Amino acid sequence: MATPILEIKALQKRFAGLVATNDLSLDVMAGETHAVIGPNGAGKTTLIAQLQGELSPDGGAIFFNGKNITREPAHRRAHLGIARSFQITSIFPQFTVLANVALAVQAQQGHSFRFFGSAWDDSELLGPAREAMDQIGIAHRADIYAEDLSHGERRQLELAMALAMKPQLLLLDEPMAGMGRQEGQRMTQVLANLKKHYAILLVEHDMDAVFALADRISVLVAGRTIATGSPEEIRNDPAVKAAYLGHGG
Amino acid sequence: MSASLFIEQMLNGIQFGVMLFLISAGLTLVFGIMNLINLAHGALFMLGAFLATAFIKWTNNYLLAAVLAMVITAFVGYVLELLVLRRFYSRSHLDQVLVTFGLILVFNDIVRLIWGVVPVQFRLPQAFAGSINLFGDVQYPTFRLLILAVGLLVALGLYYVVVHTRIGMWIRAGASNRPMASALGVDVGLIFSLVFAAGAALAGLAGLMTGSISSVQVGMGDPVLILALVVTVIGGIGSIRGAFVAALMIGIVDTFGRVLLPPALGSMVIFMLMAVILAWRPKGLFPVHA
Amino acid sequence: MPETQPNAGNATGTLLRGAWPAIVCIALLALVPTLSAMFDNPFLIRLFTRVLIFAIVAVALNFVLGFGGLVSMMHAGLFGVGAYVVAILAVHDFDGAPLWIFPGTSNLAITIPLAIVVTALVALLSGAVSLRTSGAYFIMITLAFNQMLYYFFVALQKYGGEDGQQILASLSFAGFDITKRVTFYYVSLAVLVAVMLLFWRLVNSRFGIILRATAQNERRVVALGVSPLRYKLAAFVISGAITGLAGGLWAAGQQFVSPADLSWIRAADFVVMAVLGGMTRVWGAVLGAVVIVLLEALLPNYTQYWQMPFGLIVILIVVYLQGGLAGLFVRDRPTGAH
Amino acid sequence: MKSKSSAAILAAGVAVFAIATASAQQGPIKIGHMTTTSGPQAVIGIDMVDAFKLALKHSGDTVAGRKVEVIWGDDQAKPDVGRQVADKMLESDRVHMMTGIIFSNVLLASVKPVLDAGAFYISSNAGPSQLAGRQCHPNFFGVAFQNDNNFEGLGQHMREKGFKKVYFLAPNYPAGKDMASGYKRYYKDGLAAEVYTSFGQLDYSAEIAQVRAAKPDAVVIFYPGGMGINFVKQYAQAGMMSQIPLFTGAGTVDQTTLPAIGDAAIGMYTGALWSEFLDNAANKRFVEDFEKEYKRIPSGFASASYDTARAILAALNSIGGKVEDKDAFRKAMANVKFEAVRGNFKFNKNQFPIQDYYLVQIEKDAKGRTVAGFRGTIMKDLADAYGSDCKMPPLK
Repeated sequence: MATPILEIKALQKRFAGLVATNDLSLDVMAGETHAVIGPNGAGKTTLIAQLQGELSPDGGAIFFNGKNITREPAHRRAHLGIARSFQITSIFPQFTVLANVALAVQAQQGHSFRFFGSAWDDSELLGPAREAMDQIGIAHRADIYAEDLSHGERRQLELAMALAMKPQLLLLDEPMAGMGRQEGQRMTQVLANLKKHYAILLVEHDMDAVFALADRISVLVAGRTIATGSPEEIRNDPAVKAAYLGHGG
Repeated sequence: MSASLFIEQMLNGIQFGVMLFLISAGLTLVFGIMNLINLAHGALFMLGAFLATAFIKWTNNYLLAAVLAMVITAFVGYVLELLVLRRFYSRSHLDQVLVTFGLILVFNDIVRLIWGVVPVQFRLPQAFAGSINLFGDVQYPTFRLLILAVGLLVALGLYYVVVHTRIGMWIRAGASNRPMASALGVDVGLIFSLVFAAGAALAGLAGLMTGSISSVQVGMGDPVLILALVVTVIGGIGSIRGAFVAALMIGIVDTFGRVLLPPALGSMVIFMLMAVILAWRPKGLFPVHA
Repeated sequence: MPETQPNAGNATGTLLRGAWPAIVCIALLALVPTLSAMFDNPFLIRLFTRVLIFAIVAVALNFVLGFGGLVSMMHAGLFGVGAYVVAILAVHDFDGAPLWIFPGTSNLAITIPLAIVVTALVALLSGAVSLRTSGAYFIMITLAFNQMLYYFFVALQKYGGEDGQQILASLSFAGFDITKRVTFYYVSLAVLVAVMLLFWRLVNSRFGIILRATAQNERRVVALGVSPLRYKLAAFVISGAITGLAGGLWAAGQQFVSPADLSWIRAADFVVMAVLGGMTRVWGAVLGAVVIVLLEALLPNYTQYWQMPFGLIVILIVVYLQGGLAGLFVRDRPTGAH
Repeated sequence: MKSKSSAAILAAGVAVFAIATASAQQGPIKIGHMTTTSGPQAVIGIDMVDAFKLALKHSGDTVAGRKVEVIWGDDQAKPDVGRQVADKMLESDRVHMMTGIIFSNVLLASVKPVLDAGAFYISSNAGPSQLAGRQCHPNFFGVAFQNDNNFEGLGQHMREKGFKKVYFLAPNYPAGKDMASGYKRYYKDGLAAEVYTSFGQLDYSAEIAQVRAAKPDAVVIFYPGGMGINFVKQYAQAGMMSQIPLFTGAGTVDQTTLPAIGDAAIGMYTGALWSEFLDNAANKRFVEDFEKEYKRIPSGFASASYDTARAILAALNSIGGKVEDKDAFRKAMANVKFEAVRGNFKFNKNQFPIQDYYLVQIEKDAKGRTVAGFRGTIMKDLADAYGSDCKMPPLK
């Protein structure tokens, strides 16, 4: 746990005068699950988007495994080992579940300029895809079209796709959003499993899940961290209580 | 090119640009607010011109005929929205293009059934039929000055309504978040119908203004449609301000392109301008944030 | 031809499963010369030759349109480029005057591949610019390129300008005369079948998967670590090259080319064919081409006002038949941007 | 069941053609009339169709006791559609001859299969120079004109009237250049300016401003259809009519466009190959009956279409309706005698007309309609300039 896999230094992002990320610094250690919490509009999704590369920051720097990736395009970061699951489910609705995951495997392998040969009976793709689906527990839905999945299953599919990319760091943007109690508990189970194998930056509103999973927690308010520490420390931090937990989060 | 000729050509370019703005205002309004590509805009343009000629013959009063033509074109647009286009707001742009392409064909044949294939005459009131002396020996057609004035008024009017009035606020609310606007008690369906009717009325107005200086015949809306699409896209889809700037730009570039360049290049210059601008700014000059 | 997806019990998509409408369609098209002889109506072959060549374009267009989500309005322009390559070289062969330093030729074995290459280059250049945009902007910028190509050929007074260019040289394919009506029909049919197979393979290849995924959710494709631009451009070039091939065939079949072949109405016709046929199947576009060409040929025989029923048919199909004509035959899922 | 419906689509197409084929034995004389009857140029095509029908009606739809059947087609002003309709008429309807095409580009695309099939093409409008010259063909007859003719008489007239500085405008397409070369051939001195604008242009204010600045003696335009309406209206609105006189050759400002231009065109001089006021019996009957039948004044396009039908009928009559004897029909056409509504008419060696050229001026008639008032004959026996390039095989 000594070396940080992800280091964020003094990150800045503005939208037309509105400060979304304000001098934000944060790190994720190898093997660590670092949760980021904060009220709506605190800039959590903006942060994830900058880490993944969809948005580019106005200032500051991002290091991944010691390498400055601040100006790397999104697809290159994915190849370095950063995988993102989206807050609003983002899948390929007209592909089956298996196809969705196989696509992620293919993207990770990087041999997509193959014009002939059916991708659908390519064991190089389907093997790892099935593995990822097993890990998340969605293998039994392999042949269902993604648009026919329930909400919870779609979130699971998202995760399976993220895993299929063989990432070193998972950026999870509210994986429990919109889930029922039972589904949420199942998802917490899945994440507890993943936690053993991956470094995770977790953005989540469900405090039970956060406190159950996180090794460390950072609290984000108005684009900056107001506190970072173990779940215990955060629970007892008066500033956090005032700014965030106090509002009944 | 002498200075007075240059000024006259500049005026021609601006006037042509304002005419293009009139033609594209309704298109970009509907496109921007309802996210609907309405190729039948050219058909409504044609309808406005034909109705105006018919009403001029009937009432012998240009202003009255123009108002009647706009009202009826608006009504046709309203019915069209209610019967067909309403269900296409949520469909892909491709479906919208196809269905409104079908509408063009239907409209062309309906107009042809009613008015025949012979181009019809557009009689201008005496006061606007001639030209006036602007400066030096430059005679400028009076009616073109009227087009200039009407175009500028429409631009200002649209700007005022959309940005500064309650209706404009509802329209913008409905466009950006339909469920939210409904929850606030805005009848979004009605607002959209009215906006579409207003777009149709603008098409009709453009048709009757253009028809007075050009030929009023079946299919007159088709070439005009391409110009309107070019203006809309260069300006940034949905941006009234963008349409205005783009229309002026195209009017001036086209006018000087025709005079200064060889003819083959002259007819390409608008499209080259568009390709260059979109390559430089893929969402047009004034992108509208969705 | 089905666009398969991995599937439990049957991971291997078989060639024939779900492809029967395509096979029936090809079989019926293969019967046309026989029917034509039976009814003593040679015009039937000509009409269906037109169907075949337009079908090739529609299938090629649908590769970027139905599977890539790119509504190109410049395929008439690309079609025309292919046609003019064959025509211009044939004219130089007939006149005996070299084109710059190259001698003209009427050998289709040379000119058709050349048509493919030149069209691919045009598609590469215009695609590289157009693909910077997306959605409605892409439709419009490709339309602009179509108009530029159109006016370019109008300006080519040397090759007839607006009047177009008659091919007076007798064309051959490496010595074989393939321009005889029935021979040419079967050649066109063979090309169509080959093109359908090509696109069916492409659509199910790794390359095709990325393309289809990009059409559904480009943002996610980027997040998966793929930069979609190169794939879209490659698809656009392949589609353009095949369209150039069809254009070359068109010139050989008609022995006449003109800027009207590049008109934007024609470009819209191609889009209509692809969409009405059903965009989610490679063979859907063939149905679209059959129906549109037949309607355009038959309706004017009944009324001067034939555009109205034609327009109404288009409207009804778009409103009620979202899977296109292919949707009549196989249960299908709608495609389109989400 | 679904394969049946796909088969049905094809079968329906097949069946329609099967029916259309019918038998082609000693039945009626079949004429394929293909012109533009949809789109913006339909106004011309419909005038031609109506005139053709009128001529047939005048002969009772029969010639020498044999029925005449016309198969009507629409080329949509597109060369490839024209080619397809021509193929259909030849191979499916088995027509003996074709006529009706307006545009040179459609004609050039469509005429090859007609001539290759051994059928005749009798042109009632388009007359491209290729077919009058090097590519002339024994089965091709141009009854209307060779394209250049439309402006040749005007060129001579304006030279005689002493116009020194002439400004010429036309759309940028081959017919536009044909008209310019026709004009220059007889005007002889060069033009002060020759401006080509894009086809189908809407706004001419820039061109009109250039004209005003150039201060020419006269302006000559060739703008057929809607372009003519646009230009003439805008020219008048700019107050130019009274400053610089506007001229045009045949086929620009006539009854297909005058109703739309209205008073703006009054006073304009126009070259013409025909006028509704030409004083001959055939013309009087044509104009009267056309107005009675269709409630409008015929155009020059209609007159040429009427003459074409009458020439065909006269030639057929002289050989007893035996259209199958191609040599006889060709000979009969080449020497055809009929009373043309345009006055003097005979075929040159290249089978294009030798005819007179007139001057007309736009004015109001007693009923308040804008018409082309007859002002006199400018040229007698005008023949085209390409005949010498034509190596026409002799008549058999």
